Amino acid sequence: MAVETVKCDFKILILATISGGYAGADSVGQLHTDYPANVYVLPVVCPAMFPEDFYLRTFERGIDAILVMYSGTDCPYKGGAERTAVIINHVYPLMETRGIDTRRLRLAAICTVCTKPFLNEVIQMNHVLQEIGPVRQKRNVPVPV
Amino acid sequence: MSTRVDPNLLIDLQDYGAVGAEKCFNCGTCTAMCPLTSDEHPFPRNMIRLAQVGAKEQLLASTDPWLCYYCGDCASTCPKEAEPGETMMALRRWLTAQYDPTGLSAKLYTSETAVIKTIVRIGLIVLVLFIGYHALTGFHNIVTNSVQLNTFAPVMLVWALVLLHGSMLFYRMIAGVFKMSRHVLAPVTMGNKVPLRIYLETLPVYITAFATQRRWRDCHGDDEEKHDDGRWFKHFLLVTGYVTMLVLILGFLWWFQTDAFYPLWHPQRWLGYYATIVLIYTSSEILIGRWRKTEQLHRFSQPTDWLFPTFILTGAVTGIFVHIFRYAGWAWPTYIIYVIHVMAMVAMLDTEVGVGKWAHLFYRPLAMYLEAIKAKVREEQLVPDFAPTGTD
Amino acid sequence: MSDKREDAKKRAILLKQLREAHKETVAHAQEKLKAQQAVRRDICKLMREEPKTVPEVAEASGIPAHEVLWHITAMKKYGLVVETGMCGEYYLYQRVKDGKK
Amino acid sequence: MPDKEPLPAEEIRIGVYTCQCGGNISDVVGCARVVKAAGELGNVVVSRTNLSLCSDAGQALIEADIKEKGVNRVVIGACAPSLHEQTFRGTVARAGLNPYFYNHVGIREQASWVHHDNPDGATAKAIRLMAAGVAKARLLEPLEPIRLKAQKHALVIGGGVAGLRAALDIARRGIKVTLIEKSPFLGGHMAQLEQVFPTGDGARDLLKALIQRVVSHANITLYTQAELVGVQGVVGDFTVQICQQSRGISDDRVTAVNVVAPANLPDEFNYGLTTRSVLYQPYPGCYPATPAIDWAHYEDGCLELNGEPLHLQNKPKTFDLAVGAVVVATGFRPYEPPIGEYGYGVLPEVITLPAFIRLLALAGEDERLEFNGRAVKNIAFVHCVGSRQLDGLNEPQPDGQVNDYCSRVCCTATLQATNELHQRYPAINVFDVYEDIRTYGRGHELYYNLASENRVRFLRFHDDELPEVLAAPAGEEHPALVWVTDYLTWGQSLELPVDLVVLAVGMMPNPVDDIIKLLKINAGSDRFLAEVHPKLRPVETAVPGVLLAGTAQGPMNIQESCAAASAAAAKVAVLLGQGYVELEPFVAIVNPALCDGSGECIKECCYEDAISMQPVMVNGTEKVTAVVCAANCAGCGVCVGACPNRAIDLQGWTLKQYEAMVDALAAEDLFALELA
Amino acid sequence: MKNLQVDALVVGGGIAGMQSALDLADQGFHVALVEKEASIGGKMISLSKVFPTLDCCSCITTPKMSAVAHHENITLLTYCEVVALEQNGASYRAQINKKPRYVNEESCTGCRLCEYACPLDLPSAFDMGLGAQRVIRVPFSTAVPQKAVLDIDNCILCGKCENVCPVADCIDFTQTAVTFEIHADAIVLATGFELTPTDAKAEYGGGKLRNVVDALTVERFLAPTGPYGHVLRPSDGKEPESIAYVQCAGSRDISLGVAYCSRICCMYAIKQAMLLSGALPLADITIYYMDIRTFGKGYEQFYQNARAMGIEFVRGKVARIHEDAAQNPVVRVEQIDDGSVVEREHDMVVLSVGMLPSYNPGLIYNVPVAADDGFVAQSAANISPCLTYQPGIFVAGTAAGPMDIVDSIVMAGAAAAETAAYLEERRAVGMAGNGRSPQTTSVKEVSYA
Repeated sequence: MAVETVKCDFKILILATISGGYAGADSVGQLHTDYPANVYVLPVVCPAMFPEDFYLRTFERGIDAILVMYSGTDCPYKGGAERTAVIINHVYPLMETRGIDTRRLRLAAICTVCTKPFLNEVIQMNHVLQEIGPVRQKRNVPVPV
Repeated sequence: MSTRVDPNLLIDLQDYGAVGAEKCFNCGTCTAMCPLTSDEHPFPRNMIRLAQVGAKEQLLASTDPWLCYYCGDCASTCPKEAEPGETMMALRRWLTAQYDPTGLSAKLYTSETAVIKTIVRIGLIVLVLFIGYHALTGFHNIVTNSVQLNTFAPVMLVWALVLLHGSMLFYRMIAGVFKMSRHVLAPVTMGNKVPLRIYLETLPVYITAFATQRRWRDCHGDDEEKHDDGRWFKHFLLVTGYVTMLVLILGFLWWFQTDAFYPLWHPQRWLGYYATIVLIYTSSEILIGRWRKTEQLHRFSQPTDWLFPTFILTGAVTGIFVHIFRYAGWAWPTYIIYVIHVMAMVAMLDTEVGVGKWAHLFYRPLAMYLEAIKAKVREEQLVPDFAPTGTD
Repeated sequence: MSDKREDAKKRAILLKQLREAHKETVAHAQEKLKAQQAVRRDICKLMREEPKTVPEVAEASGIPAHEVLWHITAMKKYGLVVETGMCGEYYLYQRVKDGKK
Repeated sequence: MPDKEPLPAEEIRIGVYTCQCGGNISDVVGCARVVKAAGELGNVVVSRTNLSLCSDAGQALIEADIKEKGVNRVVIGACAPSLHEQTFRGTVARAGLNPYFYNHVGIREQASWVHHDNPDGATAKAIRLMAAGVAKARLLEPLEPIRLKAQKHALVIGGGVAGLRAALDIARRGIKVTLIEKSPFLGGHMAQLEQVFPTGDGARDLLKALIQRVVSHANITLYTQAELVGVQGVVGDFTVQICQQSRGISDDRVTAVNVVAPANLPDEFNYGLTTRSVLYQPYPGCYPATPAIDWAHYEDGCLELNGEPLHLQNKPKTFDLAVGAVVVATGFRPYEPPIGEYGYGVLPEVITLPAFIRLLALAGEDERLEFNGRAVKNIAFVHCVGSRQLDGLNEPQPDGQVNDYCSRVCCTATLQATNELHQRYPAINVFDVYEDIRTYGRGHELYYNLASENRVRFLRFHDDELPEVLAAPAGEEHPALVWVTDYLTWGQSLELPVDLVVLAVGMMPNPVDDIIKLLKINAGSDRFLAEVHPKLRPVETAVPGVLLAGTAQGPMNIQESCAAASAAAAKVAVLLGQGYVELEPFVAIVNPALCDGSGECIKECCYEDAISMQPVMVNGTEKVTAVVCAANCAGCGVCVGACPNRAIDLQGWTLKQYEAMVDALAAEDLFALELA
Repeated sequence: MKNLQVDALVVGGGIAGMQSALDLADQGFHVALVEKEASIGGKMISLSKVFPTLDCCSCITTPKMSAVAHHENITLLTYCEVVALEQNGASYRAQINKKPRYVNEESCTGCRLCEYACPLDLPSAFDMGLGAQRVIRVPFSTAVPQKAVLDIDNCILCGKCENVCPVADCIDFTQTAVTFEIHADAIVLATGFELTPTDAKAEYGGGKLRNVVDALTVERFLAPTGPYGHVLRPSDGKEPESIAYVQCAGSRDISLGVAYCSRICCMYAIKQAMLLSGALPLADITIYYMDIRTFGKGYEQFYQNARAMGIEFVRGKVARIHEDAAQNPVVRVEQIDDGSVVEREHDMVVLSVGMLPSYNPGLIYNVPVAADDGFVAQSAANISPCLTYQPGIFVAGTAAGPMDIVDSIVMAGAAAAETAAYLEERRAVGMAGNGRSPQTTSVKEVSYA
């Protein structure tokens, strides 16, 4: 199993709003539905707080994909959702200029009970990564057995 | 195919003594408790349910009520106190009434006045017959200086009347039997006739069932604490006594009712004594039980349940007195008690055949017999089986 | 030093008094303890060398299986017995080699 | 933190605790491996695991480490932060540490519970998440909660039994209450009931007594025909905007008013079984007693006073209120079956249970029950209409969802109706068509028993073989037929000839999308308003200061609604009774040294007066920088992403902390730790 | 022991009592919580996971237990019982009997060294007799307070515990019961419930069949702190492959004298079935039932999930259970859906026992119970469900009839609201003991001469 794990050892970072995506991820947990273990969810108040360079820096550090799970129209903060979308749209061209596949960044609205959409996002992103490979090709990590 | 729910049957059944069928919430405890249920006959809940939805046709086609011997396990474990056993009892009464083409049974079951009226009427008819006979013979046949019973009541005349009366009753019973058979066999015959061969081949079922009522012994199942062959045995004794008496009267009255004193070793005396003692013992036992209401099956006695043991006791006791008075040579007391004896016996037969234990005694083995016929028909695949589970 | 001895003495006297006061329950409990120790000895003997299942211990010792299970459960709770795996539908238990605890 | 004293450069000593959660975590995640890996991270001085950290013993363990081992930052890997973050914050505070020197990492819902098939992966993930938690912990700052003045005044939305009960209980605690009711009269759906289970009391008698207590209470102000139209502010200090319609005619003139037309509007109080006029009162003895104008049907000239036409105008007035908390008791509406469901809307003989209750009430002392001019002899009740629906089998609601929940009250309500029916019309045959009888509550089973004894005939269907209601063939005695595949009769198809079919319809929440939006609360997938946690915080919403009462939250009977309302009142009293509210200190803060006064943050901020440009002293020189007003800051962080200089940050959620967490998650060297 | 003056006395330290106490204390009222056992937590603390969220039960209970123990406005009194109550003007004077722990409650650190040293094991009531506990022990791992308690009736007075105890004079065999008074203006009864005893029904083996257990036992099997640490059947420790639930084994059955529905059994059976199929993936689980009553928020979906998981639901009330030669319980039931009677053998049968009233407050509190179910009678059941027929005495949780945890917690909140309003209103008319307002009260313990 160890080999298998390393093969798909992509890292997906999820920035999830406490009022939406993070609670949604917790809901998935409460349903005891399994999904790949390469997904790391960090709670955020509102992803609008992250400037464009935060995303670029994250990819540079070796995170293979970022899913921004904001609350969309349910965002409890005025202007938060719109602002998030604006920033993400700014990031795409910056990614292109740096040769980072733009499919590595996705913005999705996830609510507290959006368990299926959450899983869909995670699975789809894993499919994308299977196709396009890791963000950095030069990992010389010993293969654990 | 659908059945239209008839809300009235449950109300009608209450007249026959159903005391809790409406309370049943169909949990199935009773059926699973009952040691007599089988895959083909999972009662009593199925019967209660059919009663609740008023499925008359399905009830008429069922023999399940006759397969229950009312041990009371269903009632003592029922979570709703719905008295499933009593509903089975009520259904037996109701079925008896349905089988009876004269409609008399229905009347007797549902009306206490009808019962009393019938008894009084029949008793009076007997009395009138006696008085009429003696009036016609100018009261010459009443010998008072010695006991001349066969002169007071000429045995062949009495026998002829007994046979005549018997055949009338026999007609009613046979009609009931035919009606029951028609309904019960309908699901397998589908309009065709069951070959006579099958009737004859399965006849032993009827005979053993009638003679032994063996099923009864399975009551309470393997619960050793409650298991009680005594009740079955008492009943068996009663049957032997009753049948002995019946055979003596129907077949050998000329031998049984005699002015001659047989010696003590004579079988006539022994048969008579045996029957009388057994009848007195068992009937008084039953009456005491009913009076105390200790056993589940006695908790909801109806008048018709009292009739049979009461009459048996009356018949046996009066019979003994006739015997004693005859020995003592007291003419008038012998004649009077004899008339009462005959009145009671005739009244008993008339009421019992329609509604009492007589009917039970008769229909129970018949139910088993019909089931055996059905099984045989199915086994031989004479007709396809379309009957749904639990309904036949 | 003498203080301690004094204390110990006092305590011994107190316990004795208490034992007297609770005579019946103490006697009853002592019986229970004796019986428990005897049963435990039998059970532990069987599990010392190799792990055994509850029915195996029950069969070999003649103690009813449910009682064996209870004693093993108790000893497991206080670290005297460990679970070593499964054999069919039953867990295997072994007496901890050295140890009271 | 420029405003504060520079902290003495203390050594950062982190304690890492991995909770086994009674096996919930440790069944999948190798807690020992997590402990070992975390123990090797920088600044970590203690790394432990415990069966249940939230227990007294577990908390004591952490306290002891803080006191004895000098731990000054705490990282806990346990269940979701929403459950126990507060618990442990209290633990840390009890040990004398700033409660915000604490970071909670969710490794149950987001590791052990979602990677059952991959214990190694789950363990590795837990290690990385814990490492990220430690990375954040290194950068934690001490924070002080923001203490806000609390208005000792609550708003209760909804004048049904739950709203009334909540208002009364809050008022009885010495807190002012404003109760607003959308309709012109108090009482809600309870007013439409007659006898109520389990006591058999008259619904309107109970209600009248409750309303009497509410309206006579000095602390309660009441507005009917009033709706919530605006909300600003936060817990303790909301400003709510309320819009109230005109009632129409004053008390002294109302008796003299003559209604010209329209006088035959369907009376919703009786579910259209009767009509009412444009100036109406739902029932005698209602509160307020003054009749109200139905503005939707009002036309000029339809009313006369002393023979002269009256000219009325609805002039809604809007006003603001300052309240500390809001109780949402917006109630339910009965499920409205779509045309054709069990013959509803197609056969005139099919009505809903609420309408049937009105029908019985209207029948009064009549000797026989009539419907559509025909004597009713047989009635069938059908359970679970609009409840316990299955996807693909039932027609979904406009939102695409079926009502897959149980409405809780319909079983007992139906049996109560059959019992009342039997009492008044013993000759009527009653059929009850059900899936499961759910007379769960105290005394409810007695209603079932009584119904059985009343010879109600029960028929039981399977959820995938629903009964059918059809018109009877011409010439039949009874106009409708109900077909049931009855599983008490071993699946036989049974036919019920009936004169009336009563559908025991379920509950749906009143549509309150506007209120949900205004208060920023959530509804669950069943559309009822969602509580935070059914056991930990059963009457609270995710928005502090907004509470739930009654059937807005889910199906409940009167007793349960009242209990929930009282429980909400207790929470309001806890919140406002002290006169102040403490808020979490997660607001934006400006580093004046980095701020160049560009104003980008103000441009993006959507909150009034949250950030402003003000002169401040920085290193002895005055300069104009952004300044945050904590009470008005929502803490969203939009300003953080907008600042070109990283001069503004969110307390407790700083950008640097996120970068550190990302670094920890991405770190390669953690592999060694994971495999340890 | 000093006498106490408090605003409210809460009787019972289960979830309802704890929640009432917390909701009152958070409003600034002073509360005394009296619990007869050595630890608070009630029945809830012994459960494994709770429906419908499947949260770990102790994760919900222990923080509340901890909060009660730490709350500055709550005085927690465990191992205490109210033995008499007097009306003292408009308030109450309760006489409390504190049972001896034989351990000094102040100085015990809960280190459990005594427990390990004790030589005698006893069946543990906390584990339904299937696990063991020592004569001296901390009641259970998450007990609050974490203090040892000694069972003097089973003690041989060997003194081993005393020898190992690291705290001087902590174990004290001479301790006796102590009596003191609590003066309270209001009382909340949260005295809880009892379960139907397993020997209640002769047809179900009368408590003699070892592999017929009640549902609370299964909770212990499923709990990580349970006796076996696995799900094993009690007769021989076999891991069961087939488990059956018998619903209404104590409810809705007049032959048992209980006509009412116990409200929780359907959900806990479904929950346990789901947890069991997680713990024993190969096991077949069957639930025999009459009506499934999953009426609460999210419950119906829970039931549908269980059906989708493959848990078998059989309609029919089990009539009898007997044992075969291998001690496998055999149930006999009519399967209502097709009317057939079957006998099915299982490895273990779980009785979904019901709730019975555990305490009649008539004698001490003069609070009547309802004639039909024996639970505390509610004087205004619909509008004010927490009122009893005794002014100033309120009821919360399962003392007022069967209810699940969610409903108990909500009702506990309601009882706190009623009590708080009652106290406030009494103060307004000057009837309160000292005319204190909750915010200004600073005296917590007052000694009475």
